[in-house]
Amino acid sequence: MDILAGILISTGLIFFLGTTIGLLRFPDFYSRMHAAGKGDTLSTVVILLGCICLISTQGDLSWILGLKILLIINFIFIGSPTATHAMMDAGNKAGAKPWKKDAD
Amino acid sequence: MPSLPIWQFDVPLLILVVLFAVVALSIRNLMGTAIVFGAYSFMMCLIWAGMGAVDVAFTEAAVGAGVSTVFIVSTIYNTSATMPPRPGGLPFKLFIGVVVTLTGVFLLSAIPDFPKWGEPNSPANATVAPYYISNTIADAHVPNIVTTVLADYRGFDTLLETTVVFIACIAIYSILRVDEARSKTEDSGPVDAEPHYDPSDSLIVRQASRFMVPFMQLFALYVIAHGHYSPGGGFQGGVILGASLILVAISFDLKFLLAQWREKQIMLMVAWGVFLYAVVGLGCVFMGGNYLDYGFLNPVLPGEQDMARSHGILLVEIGVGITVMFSMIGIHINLASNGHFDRGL
Amino acid sequence: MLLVLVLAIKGPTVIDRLVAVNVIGTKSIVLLLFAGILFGQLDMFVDIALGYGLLNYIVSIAASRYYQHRKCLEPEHTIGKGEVS
Amino acid sequence: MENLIANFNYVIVVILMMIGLWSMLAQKNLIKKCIGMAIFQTGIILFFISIGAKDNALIPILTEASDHKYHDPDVAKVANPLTQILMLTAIVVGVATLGVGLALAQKIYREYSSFDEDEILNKQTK
Repeated sequence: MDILAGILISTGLIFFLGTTIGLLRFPDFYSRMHAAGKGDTLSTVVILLGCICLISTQGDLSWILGLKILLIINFIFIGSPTATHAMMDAGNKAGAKPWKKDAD
Repeated sequence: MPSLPIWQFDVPLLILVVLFAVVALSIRNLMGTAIVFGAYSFMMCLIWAGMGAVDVAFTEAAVGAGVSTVFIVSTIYNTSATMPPRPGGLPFKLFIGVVVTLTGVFLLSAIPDFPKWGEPNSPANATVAPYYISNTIADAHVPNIVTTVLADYRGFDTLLETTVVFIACIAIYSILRVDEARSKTEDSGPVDAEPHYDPSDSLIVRQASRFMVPFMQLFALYVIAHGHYSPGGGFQGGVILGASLILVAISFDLKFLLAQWREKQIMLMVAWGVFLYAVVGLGCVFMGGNYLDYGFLNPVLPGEQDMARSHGILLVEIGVGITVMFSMIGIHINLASNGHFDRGL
Repeated sequence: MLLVLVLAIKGPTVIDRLVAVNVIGTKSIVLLLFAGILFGQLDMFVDIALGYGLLNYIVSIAASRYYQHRKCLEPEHTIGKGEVS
Repeated sequence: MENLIANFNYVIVVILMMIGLWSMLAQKNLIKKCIGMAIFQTGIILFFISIGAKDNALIPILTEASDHKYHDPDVAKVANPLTQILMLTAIVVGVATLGVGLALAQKIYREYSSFDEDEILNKQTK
């Protein structure tokens, strides 16, 4: 179980590294959003799954904790893409220009 | 065994907090300031958690993620986000800088007199706190010491703090509310040209909020009721309840919220919370005890004297929760609609 | 892990900061859970994380509503380099 | 260096208070003054919380687990609850006062359509 937790958490960290690199390196708002929206949600979910694996061996009440973390995952899965959508819409309406190759 | 101030966890966060504060204040666009201030509050929440103050962390999480940034954003929404660049003023800034630096040097010179970080026998930890820690179970059967101290041992303190929140809500009403708001007519136009409301946008946001809001309210009730055994209590639950209704106001429309809760009802509920708190205290006096001494309520409440204290704490927390919830909503509807109660953020 | 995000917070426009703050909010959930595991009392910290998971997206929705209604991008674009005073 | 780490929290407190004070005094923009007030306040909260922290202690919620005992707990093993409740209420009250400050700023903007202190003063003298 611990090995599985380690694998999941490190996978999540790799995804998160990709997210941050994407945030820093992508040229315009929309592609940054792309990196943040996908990578962030996925990495958080994977890390939280790893946390469930990590705690599932301790104590007899750990299934409640696991259930709560599953709830967190559920809410992140709903909330984070919604926020991404709202921000993307806002950026579109506010007039952020998409990046073109010959622009800069 | 991990020690409580986790140095590796706290020290980088403390440095980050200072960085965020500087960045937040040095951005020229006020929207940016508000958003970076939100991140600042996230960091603060992590610091409280790292120092073992889970209840404070919970409050900061609810307030920072749900409420305070929304207040700032709605204020900016009704005014303007730009800061025109001003030339000059350098001597003034230098003067202020000297003053602030002098203050800082004076404060820094006092540091060696303080006890070390994490000293168990410092004066703050040695006087009255050990009594609270060792007697909370015997007195009130509440494992969460913070709840006991909040509502029982220092009940007066919390009563007055709740009153302060109440007064702040009233103050905002009297400052911002305009007289035409009562008639609710459309032609009492906004003061500066506000953008028109577009009902066709953000269907996804509306549906997601429709899904999330019941869970938030359920969770908030859990937080209030379970505050005896885990972090939580009236303040946190009230803020989360208020934030859920603020989310309704944001994702649907302000009118949608006001159709369900009239402003008169909101003000009444704010007063009812404080009233409930005070009445519980008065009930103790009628039962022959001191003000806010819940142990004397045991003829009314189930259980022996210690369990009666526990239930009295629960009643008081509900009062706090009602006040905090409705004052958050009251503050939001005033700030978001610039006192007109017709449309807003 | 978060140090990289500090760079993101200095991103060029306001709305980029919004993205970065959203990411930071999600990551604080993870960090809170890690702190709970370090303390060995995860059952106390999981409530805070749950609250965060529920409330995290209010800020971004509020700020994006601001931009949807205003329909004008902030002058930080036009000022350009002079954004930090 | 050892001394600095041992008192690092106070250094940060002082720095945060300096930032808040500077922002309240030197910034001309009313909203930034409000935010400076909030930062000053978090400095004070940090002071209280870090004074209440103890080495090798756990959070102030008693459980039946490991070295916490339900009855007769070890006092040195539990963080100070008193400072925490003071600051818990201070945060909520702080957000209410922040709301009052923002409301005042909004009212001022309604009258003078500006957040800038100098402009407001100019319009008043006219």
